[in-house]
This record gives sequence, structure tokens and C-alpha cells, in this order.
Amino acid sequence: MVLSLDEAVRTLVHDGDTVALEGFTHLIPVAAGHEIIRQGLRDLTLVRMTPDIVYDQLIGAGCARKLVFSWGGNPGVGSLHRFRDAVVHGWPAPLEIEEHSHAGMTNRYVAGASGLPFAILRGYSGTDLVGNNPNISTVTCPFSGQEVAAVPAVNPDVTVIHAQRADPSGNVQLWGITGIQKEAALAAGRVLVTVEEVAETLEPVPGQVLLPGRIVDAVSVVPGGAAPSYAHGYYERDNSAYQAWDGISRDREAFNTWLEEQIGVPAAGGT
Amino acid sequence: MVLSLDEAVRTLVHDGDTVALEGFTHLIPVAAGHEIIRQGLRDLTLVRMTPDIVYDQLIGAGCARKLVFSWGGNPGVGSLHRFRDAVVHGWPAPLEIEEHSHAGMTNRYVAGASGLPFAILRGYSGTDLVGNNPNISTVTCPFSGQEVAAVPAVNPDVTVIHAQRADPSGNVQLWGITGIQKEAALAAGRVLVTVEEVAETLEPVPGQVLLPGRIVDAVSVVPGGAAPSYAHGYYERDNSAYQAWDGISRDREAFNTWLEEQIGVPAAGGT
Amino acid sequence: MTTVTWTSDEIMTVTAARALEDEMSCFVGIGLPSTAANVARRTHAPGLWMVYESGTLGTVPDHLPLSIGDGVLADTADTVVPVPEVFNYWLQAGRIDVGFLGAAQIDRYANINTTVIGDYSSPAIRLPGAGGAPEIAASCGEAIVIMRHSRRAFVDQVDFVTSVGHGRGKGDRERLGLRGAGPTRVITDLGVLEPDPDTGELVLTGLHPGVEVEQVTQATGWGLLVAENVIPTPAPTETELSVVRSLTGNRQP
Amino acid sequence: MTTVTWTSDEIMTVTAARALEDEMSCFVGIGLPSTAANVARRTHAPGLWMVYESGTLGTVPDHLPLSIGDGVLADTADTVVPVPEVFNYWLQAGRIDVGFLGAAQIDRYANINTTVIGDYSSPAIRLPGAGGAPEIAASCGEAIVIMRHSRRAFVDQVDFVTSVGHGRGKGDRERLGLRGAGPTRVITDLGVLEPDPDTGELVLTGLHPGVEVEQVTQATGWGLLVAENVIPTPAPTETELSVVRSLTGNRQP
Repeated sequence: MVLSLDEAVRTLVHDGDTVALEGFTHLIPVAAGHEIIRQGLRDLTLVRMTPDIVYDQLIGAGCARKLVFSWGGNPGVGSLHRFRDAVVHGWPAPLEIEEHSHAGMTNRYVAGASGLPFAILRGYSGTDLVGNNPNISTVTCPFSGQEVAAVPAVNPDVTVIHAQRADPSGNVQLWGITGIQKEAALAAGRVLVTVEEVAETLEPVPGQVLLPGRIVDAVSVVPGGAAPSYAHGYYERDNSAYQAWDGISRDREAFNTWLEEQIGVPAAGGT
Repeated sequence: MVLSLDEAVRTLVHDGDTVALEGFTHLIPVAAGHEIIRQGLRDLTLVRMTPDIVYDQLIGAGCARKLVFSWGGNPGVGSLHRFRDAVVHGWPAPLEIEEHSHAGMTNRYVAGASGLPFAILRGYSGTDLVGNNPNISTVTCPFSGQEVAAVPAVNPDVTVIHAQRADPSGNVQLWGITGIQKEAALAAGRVLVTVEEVAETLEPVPGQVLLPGRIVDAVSVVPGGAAPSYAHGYYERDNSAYQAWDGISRDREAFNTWLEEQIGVPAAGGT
Repeated sequence: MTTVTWTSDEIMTVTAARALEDEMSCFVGIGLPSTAANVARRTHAPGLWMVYESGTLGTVPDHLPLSIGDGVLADTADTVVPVPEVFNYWLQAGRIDVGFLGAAQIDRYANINTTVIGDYSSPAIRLPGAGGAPEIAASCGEAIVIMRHSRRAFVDQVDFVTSVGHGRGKGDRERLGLRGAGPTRVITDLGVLEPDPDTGELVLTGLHPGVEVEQVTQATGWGLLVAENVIPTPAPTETELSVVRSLTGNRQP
Repeated sequence: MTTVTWTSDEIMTVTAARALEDEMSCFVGIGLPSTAANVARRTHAPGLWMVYESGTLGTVPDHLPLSIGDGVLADTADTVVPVPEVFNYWLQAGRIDVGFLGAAQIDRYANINTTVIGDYSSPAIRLPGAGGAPEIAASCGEAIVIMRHSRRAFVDQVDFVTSVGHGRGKGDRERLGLRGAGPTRVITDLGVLEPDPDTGELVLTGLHPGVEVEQVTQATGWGLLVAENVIPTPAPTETELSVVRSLTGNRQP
């Protein structure tokens, strides 16, 4: 149950998988993302509501074939330049995209967690998202005749999240802004959780989400594994790292240097 | 915001309303139900997943025109005899029923809380509930072609719940088994909450549900208002009262005596 | 010399407990199922993961709860989730291995009635209704039915299908989109019935100590098929009985 | 003699803050909207109920959050709910009075683009995308757009409709089933635009101090209609500016 991050990624994530590394500006599983880059995984379909700098890094490193998302940016800073470069110029590889609204992605995870083939919501009506994404449709209420939007469930092969604590049985506890992590984990075929620490017993915390160990495949102890995002009660967001990423990511050469120096892997594309 | 129970019921509940007094064996709003009987409200459509003895009392007292539910029993004891008598013999008045499964009722509340006209679920397939309830239908997944069940949203005119605490702004805090109360409150046009106590500030409790004051129309301080059910952290279930109800409710005369002596209102029907 | 004796509730409870395997997840109702699950957890299945429909996941009560929403379930659970989550994220998503069902009536294909005796619109007896049962029968990996054997309860066709067992026979569950295996055994005070793998029809496969096949067929309202090899239920052990009795507070009769 | 001066961000922020009424519920994004809402709460609208899409309901941060999921939002909220609840139970259910939107492009009917500049399949510029915006524009009681005025941003027709404003004119929102009023004002660094009640087309209705009508029409990529009675924006008060500056950490320029 408790594995090294290296072993957990090797065991649970495979080339071609659909992978969700979820987190809503809080508890982003950055260290796990870096390990995926390090292991040279390829052809991943990356799923996330809010792809941020770790997704920019995965895309720039050439791990992704496709991105399924609702808002891709550097939160509080600006755009994701590796993402842009992949979409606009196909560097280092073409990136297929499927985009939704937050409301749509949220409900795709809820449907995935619920064992339903699709979800309904009031959304998308009149937007150009509809015509550009075959995974947005409508159904008609059999009672009122009202038409509502429909989106298919998302069921990642693997969901990766970061949490504050786990116990030796793999029960996982996270708190603060809990985002969509519960649904992303329940929707997945396999679940990898990096945690700040393992504790013998998990003292209840107000507002916590507890994921029972039986839905968790591996726990890896990675203190600081969410940095430069934050872990409520453990450490703060390193805002300067987000700002610095803007400069690094604008330039392919600077990115390649970052990749080699910080992650220890060769660049995926020339400049 | 904080009103006497008498005034809160008078202000928020009207003849002919659709009323949900929710609670899942825990925090049943019994005192509020008795006040509804006392005020002689009539033609109510009562909604609840698990109508128990307070619904038996409301039905026996002649308050209800219709019951929408998924399991009607005396939890841990047996059947509801006033409910039976109303359905089988129309005493003291005929009772229309609309019945669902728990999964269906749950999702009706979720749809109601979500502002959706209906909900989808995997359920009901092959059961005789389908043919006997026009509020059970199907929709087809526009992506996979799979058929799933559909039920309309439920949006009570008034939802009544009992909670441990509120603050003077009407923020309501409940914990322990939280059931379907959040969704039942959010689905309603008006919300009445009886509480054990009002506190200046609500100290967070693990596992709590907090209902923001802006969705609560009235709070009434009714210590013990959930008895003979229980309030986690305040008092235990009075199991003998549930057992005693079996005897009282089997007999119309015993029930009428109970109604006069315990609630102080005349019986609704002869025996 | 000691003679071990037991009540019909006790043999049903012990037989049901034995059907639960360690580490299974189990959707538990109040009454015999709750006792059975708690006996299993205290004997051969310490890792049994009990879920009550009130939202208590992985609960380990130190005494039997009075209702499916008893406070002891919340106090001892891994986590308590709202009711929508227990039905949508856990039951509907297929995460529960085994669910218990009771019944007022059951038919030869293990379809279950907990709604009405008689006609739905003017019933002779009004029962509590569906509760969680239709989706427990649909979505758990398998369902175990516990009920007393009588011709009134074991009928050729139920008055109302509250929960689908095996429909009108093999293939019906698939056709209806029901994803679990449905009722895999019916445990009564006389023995055990299981669906024939080819037809879905219930067959007598187990007999409790001291019960004759004829007693069971006479207590069944259709021509009950009997397996070639009917397995005798091993008598409850002293350990099993003492655990049952410590939970229920009953003394040996 | 003191001359009060301000930046274009400050006049936009103050104008947006003034649009918020006390006790309103407000869906807040990061940047100017967050500053505006927090200014309003510290001045004329102490009961403003701020919701961030990370699930923090009724939050009262003591400093501006760095992101919509900043820890200070959770620490000071009435309650933190999971993301599905904020979108389904709060936004979709119509419980939010006003939502803020930014835009890369806006058109004469206040339709909004935050997705791509150029063709969707081979864009000139790829923007972050929709996020919460389509449903904020659809379901909030009303939406307020904040963005800088330029011919590049204020275009006759947006390259991509990420969020629907008033469609192709009056009646389109109803036809599309959008339940809120949509964008009721567009606050820029030059002035304020509001949809004509009869046509849904944006009309210049407010001018910030020192700005001429012609500046606005020249910065707009279509023939902008000008209201008969254009209301001059009152200059920011010293209180307003000092609150803005204490929040943003900026000194007076």
C-alpha cells in the first residue's frame, strides 16, 4: 500500500493511459507529475479541470497526446506557454484538446464516481464549445420537456492526488479546499495518493474528506509534494515560483534547460 | 430569523403545501411535526425518504393528502399503522401515495437542490414501481446509448429539519449522520430549522454540514425537538417510545387518545 | 453431556454470517443482517467493511445499532458521507460486494416484494416499501436474502416486484441492465436456496440440522426443486452462538 | 491643494465595487473582481457574501487571495463545499446574485471570448478557456464584465463564444434557456456600457472622469451607440482609493 513514488508511478501509470492529476490550486500533485516526466511516459491523455504549471511541464516534456480540461492557465499569473506552444505550433508534439466548462468537467467526474454513463447540467447553451466538442450534447427531461446539457462520465485509468495524511491502511485524509479530488479518485480505475505524512491514526479535522483505503491503490510519502502549490496546515503557496514559471515557460530553450536541470531528463523537442 | 416554533410554523407552512420534514433516523424534526398537527394544517403533500412515527402521527391526525416516500416504517420496530390504515381503509382520510426507492428519492432531492428539472440514476429497472408511478421514467445516454432511470426533481414548498446548533444569523450546523438534510433544505422554497441551541459562534465540528443563513428562513430553539429520535452529542434515541408507538398506533382509539392528550388536539376521524 | 441448541433466528444469523468473506464490503440493514454482519466481523471476517445506508462507511459498532442511522455507526465509522454519496458513489458505482435483503414475499426466481400484499391500488396489507432494496438487488456484487420459510412468503409469483431477483429466468438481469449477480442465496430458518446457474430458478441446496427436505418443500408455495446434493448446514459452533448472544443480549433458550 | 489621481485599474475596481449591493451574493474571480468585491465589503457593502469557485462560501479574507483556491479563503469562509456543490447547488440553482467575468474579446451583444483568438482549430492565440464563465454568465442573477477598452478587445463579433451575453439580441437568452439577466454592465478603464433594454446591444452609459465619448467610440470595434444621458462616474473617494491600495499593496502613483 505504501510505496516509493518511483515504484508507485511505475506500477500504476502506463503509456497511453488517461491520467487525472487533480487539485484546485490547493494540494496539486506536482511531485508525482515530475516523476511521470522522469519516467518518460508517453501518449497520455491528461485530464484536469484546471491544468496549471505541472500540466504545462508534462505537455512541454512531451508526455501528453491529448488534454481534456476546462481552464488552462497559470493561476493568478497568466497563460500557460508550453500548452499554447503545443496547441498553436505543435511543439514538442501536437496536442489534441477537448474542452469543457468547469460545470461540465465537474459533472463528468461526478458521473464517473457514480457509475453513470453521463451527467446532466444546465450549461453550454449557445456557446461555441458545443459545436467544437462532440462530448457535449443534450437530453430532454421526460417530465417537463426541458432540454438540458449532457456530458459523458470521465473515468481516468489513474487519478493522482496529493493529500495531507494517510494511515498505514491507505485511508487518506485531506482538508481545506477539497475541490474535486474525491470524485476524481472515485471515478478512476486506479488511485495514487502522495501525502505529506503517514500517521498511525487520522485525527478527524473539520471539513475533511476521507477516502477509504479500499479505493486507494498506492500511497507515497512525499513531504512538500504539492509545492509550489500549498498544503493547508503544512506550507504556503510559493507564489514566486508561479511567477518565475511565466518566464521559463515562454522560451523553449529556457524550458529545456529547466527540464534537464530540475527534472533530470533530456528535452523532448528541439527549439 | 429566530422565531418561536409556533410563529415559524404559522409563517412558513400553509394548507396545501408540499412539506418535507427530513432526517434519517437522526435529528428527526418531531416537535415541528407536532406543531403542524397542533395548528391543524390540512391537505399537505408530505415528502420524505423514511417517513416514520412523526409522519404516522401527521397522517393519523388528518394533515396529509398525499405521501411521497421510499420507505415508510417504524425504524427497528415494524410497520406504521396509521399509514397502513390510511392507505388500506382511508382512515381518517384517503392518502394518495407516490413511492420511489431510496436511490430515486435521494436523487430527486439532489436535482431539486441543483436547479435541475430531473435526475438520472441506475435504478428501478424491472420493478413494479415503474408502472405504478408516472414519476419514474427513462432517458437514453446520448453518447453510449445506454438507458438509465429518470425521476423529476422534488422542490418542497417548505423543508423542516432539526439541527444541533444555529448562530444568530441563522447559519445552521449539524453533524453525525447528516443524511439528506442539506439537499432537502437547498431544494425547498422555504426552510425552517429547529435547533437544540443558538450559539454566538459555531465552533467547527468534524463531519459537520453547515447551512448558510441565507438559505434558512427561520430558526426555532426547541431543545429536545428531535426526541424520541436522537441528536448526536445531545441526547440518545428513546427506543421505548418507538416500541410504545407500535401499540398506540395499532388502535384508532388509542391513537385518538394520544392525539388529545399528547398534542392537545381533537381527533380527526371517528373510530 | 452438553446439548447445543439454538433458535431459528440464530441458525439463520450464523448461516448468513458464514456467507460473508473477510475484506468484503457489505451493505447492511437492521435486524438479522446487521447481527449476521457483526457476527462475521467478530469471528472469521475481521476485515469485513460494513456500510449502512445512512452513510456510515466502514463502521465497527461495539453493540448492535437500533436503527440504520444509530449514533454508534457514525462514531465508529471510517467516514460518514451524505446519503446521496452512499447511494451514488458507493452502491450505484458497484463498490459493494454483498447486500442483504429481507422480504415479505419471494418467488421462484427470487424476485422480492416488500411493498404490498394484494393489489397495489387497494392492498390487503401495506408494507414499508422499497427503501434501498431495488438498487441493492441491482448493484451489489451479489445479494443475500434472509427470511423465514412459509407458503405465504415463498410464493409462485410475488404480488409486487419491489426488487428484481432473476426476473422470469436466466438472461433477464442482463436484459434489464442489472449489473450485480442478484440473489445468490436465500437463507431461511429451514435451509438455503440458490438459483440454478442455467435457469435462475431457486433450488434447495442446503438444509439446517434436524430439518427434512419435505419440511422445506411443504413450506414453499411452488414445486421447489431440490439439488442432487443438499449440503447439511454445520451446526453453529459454541463460539458463533456466544457471539450472536452477546450481541443480541439473548440467553441460550 | 491635493489632487486625487488614480490608475485605470483603480477606477475600474472602484466602479465595479460600487455596482455591488450590500447582502448580495457574489461569484468572485481572481484579479480586479476579487479586489472590487473586497473593496465593496470594506466600504458600502459589509454584508456582501463572496463565493469563490473553489467552494469557499461566505468568505471574508483579510488580504487578497493569490488564487481562487487560496488558503485564506478556506480559513475565513462560512463553509467550504466540494467543487460539485458550488457549481450545482449554488451557481446552477440560481443562488448567486452577481458574477464577475473578464474577457479577451467582447462583442456588441456582450458575448464573451476567453478561448482562442483566430480559428479554433488553428488559433493565433490560445487563451485559458472557459473555466466557470459560461455558467456564471448563464445562471447568476446578473453578470458584470470588467476589461480594458481597445479595438482589439471590443470587436463586432467574437472569434469564439465562450460565454453567452445577449446572443444576437433581445430574446436570445430566453430562447437558449439562460436564466440570469446576463451582462448588465461592462466596466472598462474608460467608462461603462450597458445593454439596451430593447435590443440587447451595448450602449455607452457612463464615462470615467477625464474621458471623452470619442475616446470610447474610437476604442470600440463597432459603431458604439451612446446613451442620450451619459452619466459621469464620480471620482474615486479618498476612502475608496485607500482601501483599494491597502488591499493591492500599491501606493498612489
